[in-house]
Amino acid sequence: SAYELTVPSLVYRTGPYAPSGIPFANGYADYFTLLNERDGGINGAHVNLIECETAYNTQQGVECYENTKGQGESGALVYQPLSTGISYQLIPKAAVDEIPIFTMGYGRTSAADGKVFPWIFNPPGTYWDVASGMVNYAGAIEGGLDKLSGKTIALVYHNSAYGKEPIRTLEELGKKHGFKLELLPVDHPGQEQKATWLQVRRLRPDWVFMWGWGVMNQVAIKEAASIRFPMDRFIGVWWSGSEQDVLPAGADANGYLSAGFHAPGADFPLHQEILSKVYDAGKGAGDRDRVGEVLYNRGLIAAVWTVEAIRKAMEIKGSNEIRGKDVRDGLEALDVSEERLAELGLPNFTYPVKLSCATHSNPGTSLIQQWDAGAGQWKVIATGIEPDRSIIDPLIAEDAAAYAKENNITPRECN
Amino acid sequence: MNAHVQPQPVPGSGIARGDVLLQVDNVSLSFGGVKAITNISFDIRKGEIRAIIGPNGAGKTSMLNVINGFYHPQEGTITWRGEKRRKMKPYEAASQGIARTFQNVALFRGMTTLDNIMTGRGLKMKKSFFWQCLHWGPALTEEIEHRRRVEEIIDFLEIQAIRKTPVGRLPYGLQKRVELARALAMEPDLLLLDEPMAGMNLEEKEDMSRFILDVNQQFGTTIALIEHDMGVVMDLSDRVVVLDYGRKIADGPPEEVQANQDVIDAYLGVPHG
Amino acid sequence: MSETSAQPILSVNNIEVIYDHVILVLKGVSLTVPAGGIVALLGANGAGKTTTLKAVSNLLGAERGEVTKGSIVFKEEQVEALSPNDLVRRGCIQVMEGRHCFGHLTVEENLMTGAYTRKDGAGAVKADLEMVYDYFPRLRERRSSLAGYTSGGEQQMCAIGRALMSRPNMILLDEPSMGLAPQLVEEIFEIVKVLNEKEGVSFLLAEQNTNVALRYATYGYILEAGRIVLDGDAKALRENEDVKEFYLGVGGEGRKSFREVKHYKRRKRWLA
Amino acid sequence: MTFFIETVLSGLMAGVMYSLVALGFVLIFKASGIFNFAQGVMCLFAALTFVGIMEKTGVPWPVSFVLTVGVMVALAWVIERFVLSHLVNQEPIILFMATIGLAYFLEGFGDLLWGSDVKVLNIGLPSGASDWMLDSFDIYVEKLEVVAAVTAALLVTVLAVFFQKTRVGRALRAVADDHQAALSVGISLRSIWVIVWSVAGIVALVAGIMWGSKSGVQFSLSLIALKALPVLILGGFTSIPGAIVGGLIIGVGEKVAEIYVGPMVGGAIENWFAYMLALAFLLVRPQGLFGERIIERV
Amino acid sequence: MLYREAGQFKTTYAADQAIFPIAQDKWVVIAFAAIAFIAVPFLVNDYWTNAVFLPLLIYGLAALGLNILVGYCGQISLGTGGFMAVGAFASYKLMTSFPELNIVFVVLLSGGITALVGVMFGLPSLRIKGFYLAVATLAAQFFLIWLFNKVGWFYNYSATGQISAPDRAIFGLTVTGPTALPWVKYLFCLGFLAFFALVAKNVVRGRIGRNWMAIRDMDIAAELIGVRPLQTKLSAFAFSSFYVGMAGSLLFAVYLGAVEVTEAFSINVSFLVLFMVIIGGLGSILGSFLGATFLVLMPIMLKNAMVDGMGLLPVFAKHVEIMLMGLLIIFFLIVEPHGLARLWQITKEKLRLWPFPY
Ligand SMILES: Nc1ncnc2c1ncn2[C@@H]1O[C@H](COP(=O)(O)OP(=O)(O)OP(=O)(O)O)[C@@H](O)[C@H]1O
Ligand SMILES: Nc1ncnc2c1ncn2[C@@H]1O[C@H](COP(=O)(O)OP(=O)(O)OP(=O)(O)O)[C@@H](O)[C@H]1O
Ligand SMILES: [Mg+2]
Ligand SMILES: [Mg+2]
Repeated sequence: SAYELTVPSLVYRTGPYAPSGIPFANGYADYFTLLNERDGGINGAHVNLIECETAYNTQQGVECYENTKGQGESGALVYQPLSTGISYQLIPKAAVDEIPIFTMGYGRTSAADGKVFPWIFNPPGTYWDVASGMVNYAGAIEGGLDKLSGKTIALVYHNSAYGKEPIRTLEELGKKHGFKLELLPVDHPGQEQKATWLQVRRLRPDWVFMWGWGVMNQVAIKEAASIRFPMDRFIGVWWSGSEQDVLPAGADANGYLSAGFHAPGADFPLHQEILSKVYDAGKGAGDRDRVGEVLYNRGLIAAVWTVEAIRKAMEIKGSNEIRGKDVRDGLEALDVSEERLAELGLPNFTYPVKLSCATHSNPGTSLIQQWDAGAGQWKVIATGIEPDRSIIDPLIAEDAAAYAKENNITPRECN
Repeated sequence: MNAHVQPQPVPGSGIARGDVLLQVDNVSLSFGGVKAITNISFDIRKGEIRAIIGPNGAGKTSMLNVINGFYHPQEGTITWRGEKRRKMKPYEAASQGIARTFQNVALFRGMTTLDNIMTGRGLKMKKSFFWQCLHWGPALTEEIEHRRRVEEIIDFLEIQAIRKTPVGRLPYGLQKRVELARALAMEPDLLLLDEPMAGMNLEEKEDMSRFILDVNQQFGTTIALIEHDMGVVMDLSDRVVVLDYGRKIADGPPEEVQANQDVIDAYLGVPHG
Repeated sequence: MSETSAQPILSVNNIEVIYDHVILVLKGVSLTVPAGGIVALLGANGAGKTTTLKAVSNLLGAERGEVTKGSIVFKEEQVEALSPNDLVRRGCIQVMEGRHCFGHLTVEENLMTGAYTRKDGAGAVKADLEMVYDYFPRLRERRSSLAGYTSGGEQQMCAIGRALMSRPNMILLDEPSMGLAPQLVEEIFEIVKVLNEKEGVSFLLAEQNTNVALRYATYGYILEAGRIVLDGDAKALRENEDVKEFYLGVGGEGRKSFREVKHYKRRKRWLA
Repeated sequence: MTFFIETVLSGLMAGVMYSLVALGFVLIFKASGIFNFAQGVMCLFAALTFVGIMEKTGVPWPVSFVLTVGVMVALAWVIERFVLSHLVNQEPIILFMATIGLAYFLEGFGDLLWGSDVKVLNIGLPSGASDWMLDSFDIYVEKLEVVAAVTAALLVTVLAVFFQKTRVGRALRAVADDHQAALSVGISLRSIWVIVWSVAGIVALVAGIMWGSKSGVQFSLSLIALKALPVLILGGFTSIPGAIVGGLIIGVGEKVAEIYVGPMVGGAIENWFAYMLALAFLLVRPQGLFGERIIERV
Repeated sequence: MLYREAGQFKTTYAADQAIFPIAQDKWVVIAFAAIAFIAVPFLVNDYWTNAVFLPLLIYGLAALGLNILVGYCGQISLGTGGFMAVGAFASYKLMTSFPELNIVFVVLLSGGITALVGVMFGLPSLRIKGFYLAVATLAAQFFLIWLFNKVGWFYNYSATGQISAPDRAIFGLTVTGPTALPWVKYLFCLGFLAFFALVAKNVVRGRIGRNWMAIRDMDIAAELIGVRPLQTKLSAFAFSSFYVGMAGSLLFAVYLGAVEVTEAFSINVSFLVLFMVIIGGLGSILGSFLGATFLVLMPIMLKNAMVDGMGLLPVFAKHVEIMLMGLLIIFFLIVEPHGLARLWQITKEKLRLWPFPY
């Protein structure tokens, strides 16, 4: 029998964050189902996707990791931990077990430095990229970054590692562009944000950025509406911009902005194929009508990039018999151009990604989407927003260096 | 027997048999509206058995609570071993040699008889936390030393059989006995007994009386006794103080008190024999 | 067994009680209470009196104890299966050993809970409340203070009064005299007598004060280590030499002083 | 100044929302001495059922409300039958543990039944700022919370009267004091408990609806319990008015702290501040503001 | 008649004071320990260590500590998560500030520091009792977590406040960090647990232990016979926190290797450990372990049984698992409210009487 590829999928379909976890998991699963159904896997090697429920809890994540990492002939090829907590867990382990960790748009930002974090990959962008991207968008709307000086940006963030990620970048950018940064942490779970939004009312910021998660998003959007904060000055990071986040607020949420790195919606060839080949065959992971939701698409693109990396790995190794470390090479050689995306049925879906030994995150370009409550869907209103490398790269280098020092890692050479 | 269970000399001791051990002067105690005790004075002499009797709600238990520092009287003073006593915490009273049993049994329900009695020795055990952790060397020898004394009390009260039983399961009467044992383990100078024989049948009262007398005679322990069984009171006590509605209505030797008309009206009802 | 003429209101047939699935406490106890009778249950500590009463009133469950053998019949009805409140509704109530007042309720509220099962209107309840206050004037004085703060005896009165409030026709009294002043003990038993004669209430009382108990009871059982070892008319028991010596304390030559009691005194047990 | 008033006002409002949850705890504790850990999950479960029924059957919300009440009563019955009745006369902490088992079960059961997605709850309760207040005084008051306040006020008056004055109310307090004694005077623990847990279930439903229409119905709803706990101890486990007053104090306290002290120390202090505040009160009154005195007597 | 103490007469009180007065018990325990120390290390792999044994041992230690406080001294605490966090961050600071400090001392010191913090938060217990205290201790939980999340000094000002444990070795064997071998980690934790279980056992059967229990069962009476409430309660808080602190330190350094405070030491941890104590048996050393075993193993077993065994969907299995956990908790409480340890004891009593019914 052909070589079987083991791809674990750590999901959280239960617990406080399940609403965001479910669509992602479905997108991720459906793509592999499609491959197995349509072309019998990757290059003919059947993919065994092992879902493991973490409930977004670190210890259950560890259990899942240990449980799945050795399974199948190939062993686990790559992990998508789907939680900052679990990612930080696995970062040290990955090097030892030689399994790459693909933290797509989350996890530890400085992992973008492939010299210090050989096993961690976080394309297509980091929190610092998108933070900078949001600032640039704000600048554009204000009519030029220089116009930001004297302005106030409030950051409403989930009071945890994840939420704190952008602070440093925003502070730096604040210094550079002369805007004032107000920090408004919200404790988990965040059902009660009166104080936060009263402060917003008092500070009267020109912009509100949000690093929210779970119920915090819904409440924040509702509160913002209640105090009549202009929705088109309120930008959430890409984990605060799904249908689930805006629906409870109903019409109030109209005009709310959020960042992203891929298009919403189901009108792409790939989606149609999934609907016809997977859902019509009754093999779909979720509800048919939720295919194309923002987080579904995110799961989907995660799967696509993963698979491309696996293909690369096979190509490099010259055989299907790959293991985790080969996939790592695959990831470092990952190059998904717009043409390739088109071939895959995702034209103009996301930005081209090209990784290397040194850069484990690229391109860092983001887009801004806006919620149209009437139509009940997200609309992309700005694309190709580039981060401010001059600020971010030094920060990454610094943080990576600190980590290397603390865990006495000697950064490897990349030629 | 048990000669070594003699109360150890405490600062300010050296009081001979017959001298005043504890003096209560014009003590008054009230709770909000309720006047539990009004202006009561009496004394307890070393080595005697002093009975406190009176109708229900007269203030007997409250009196004991005042004596061992659980209640703090609004007025009046208490003189212990000739020293006027400041407002003190109950555990201080205990460390000064006042032990006590309770009307509604107050044993440590979760612990075995043995452990309950051992707690009574707590004040006498000094070994440091460190040794306790090892439960070895000094700590162990100390533990065993005290265990021996406790065992003597256990034999003395004839409760060997229930040594290891959780007290919660014991029938009422035995619980009272264990409580007495716990109090004895403290080797007190003054032993306060609050209705030690309530809920006992004659046979058991006889035994209990025996124990109380032995304690009093052999260890020279002074005893203040609350009891509703006049037979017991008359036979055991040297002097009796009678309370009614928080007031003292009589004080003196049993026969005298028993004959006192006020006492008969307030308390005894029919003359008792 | 009892050869009283009146047909029994309560009969306990050879019951066995086990606590915690392991501790066997009653080893086949049988007794009957004739309608309108006062039956005394005597015995040393730990004999099983309380357990017997709780078995009847079905309060054992709350102590993880259970009746494993035998049957209990109250008013021609098997009652082991009933819940305690069913029994109260049927007119059988227990006064528990050791007071068990509701500490956070006032004395009066405590008494009122006694009337919980009654349906005969506020007026009647009010009247009975007054009756109880007449029995125990002390309670009237303390009516509005939290039961938890009242004295031992006051609580005892409260517990008994509470039971009276339910207008029962059978009362299980567990050590009513405990902690009560002498004249009050007499009073309590007088009350028992009155209720028994006027209202025809039947009583099963576990009592340590054998003296009084046998004076008021019509019939008595003596319990030792979970077995009935002796029973008979109160008069007969009062005459019984063993009972005299070990329960009434009136040996040959009148009451002997507690001081005379010898330490090595031989214990009498009816069965080894 | 207006801003301070605004702060206090929304503190009061938030407080009322907490009280709604705390109320459920108080009911059960007062009536059986059980610290019901499952209260939060009950809110979630009730709200889930409520929306679930509407979504599945499309009935108008009043119908769904009635049905849900039915479900909660049934639940109360089941709980009594299969859990509490076996644990009569156990120490409070054991019963507490049992309610934890309950919480687990309900959590799993609710998810299984209704799924873990966010459910939009909209029964036409007013939401958003009260325009009148905002325009005329520039003070921001959430309409929804005004509704909540009124509801809470009603609930509290009714329940308080029920407990203090009625015969059943007295029985409930008796049970809380001493299960066995309560049994002995013929109080039926069974019916008492079913009543109380039903009422608590209904209160949970109300609370669930209020919170649910803010954030949508989802798992996190069960976590509002944590917001209710400081309210609970501050007001006193056994006092229904305490639940309200406690809520108000906590609400105002934490908001003022968060807004005026928070920024100096980095924010997000309201959670622990609420508890610290309660703690401070307890040091003065160990039984909470209105709780029953802890009887210490030998 | 497998289980008889008949014929085992104690000639000295010393013998009677022994940990296991009954020989069978002693042998069972010794055998058990032998297996745990000698056999298991050869069998464990990454999965067993990281997913099963480490959490088991570490939570066992925490439960033990909490049991001292709740089970023996009767002071319910929900601050466990916070105190574990203290342990964790203490060891992080120690490890990073004194790289040459031996890991064993790191753990012990962390425990000590936690003990101090524990005493501080124990002070209110003098006035506040029961569930009031329980809820009040949540103040500790929330405050500590907030502190470690906010004050950069604790996490050396790293970008996100995550802390990760550098490698440390003992006898040349790495104990912490990713390269540590499973059996080393396992033995390291087991060692701590075994030793301190013994210590705990000793303390609770001595004077201090009795005073704790006295306070628990009836604080007023205890005070009236000379037990000093403040001293006693605080000593319990200190002792318990010491254990909890060590558990936190091990959890961070040996088990997880990297933690985010808001997540790894959240209030759920506080509850979890309390559940272990109650389910296992209040006031029982053995109970602490049984409780930990139950709450750590049961979910994993259920999961594996349902997902790998019956091939159910993970998510469905998860829901069922949660429900079953709830039902099991209730079931055990009904069978024996005083916890698994008591259940075991009763079984023994039955065995003792076997084959006679009573
Ligand atoms: N802590 C308290 N708060 C309020 N009232 C109290 C308190 N302690 C005692 N009392 C009241 O003081 C009076 C005397 O109580 P005490 O317990 O001393 O009576 P007693 O003489 O022991 O009666 P008994 O023989 O029934 O035990 C009683 O009326 C009681 O209600
Ligand atoms: N809850 C319980 N669990 C285990 N054993 C118990 C329990 N309650 C009572 N017992 C045992 O049952 C036996 C009888 O107890 P019971 O209380 O019925 O005796 P009693 O005759 O009422 O004694 P007393 O006159 O002291 O009240 C005692 O040996 C006691 O140890
Ligand atoms: Mg008294
Ligand atoms: Mg009895």
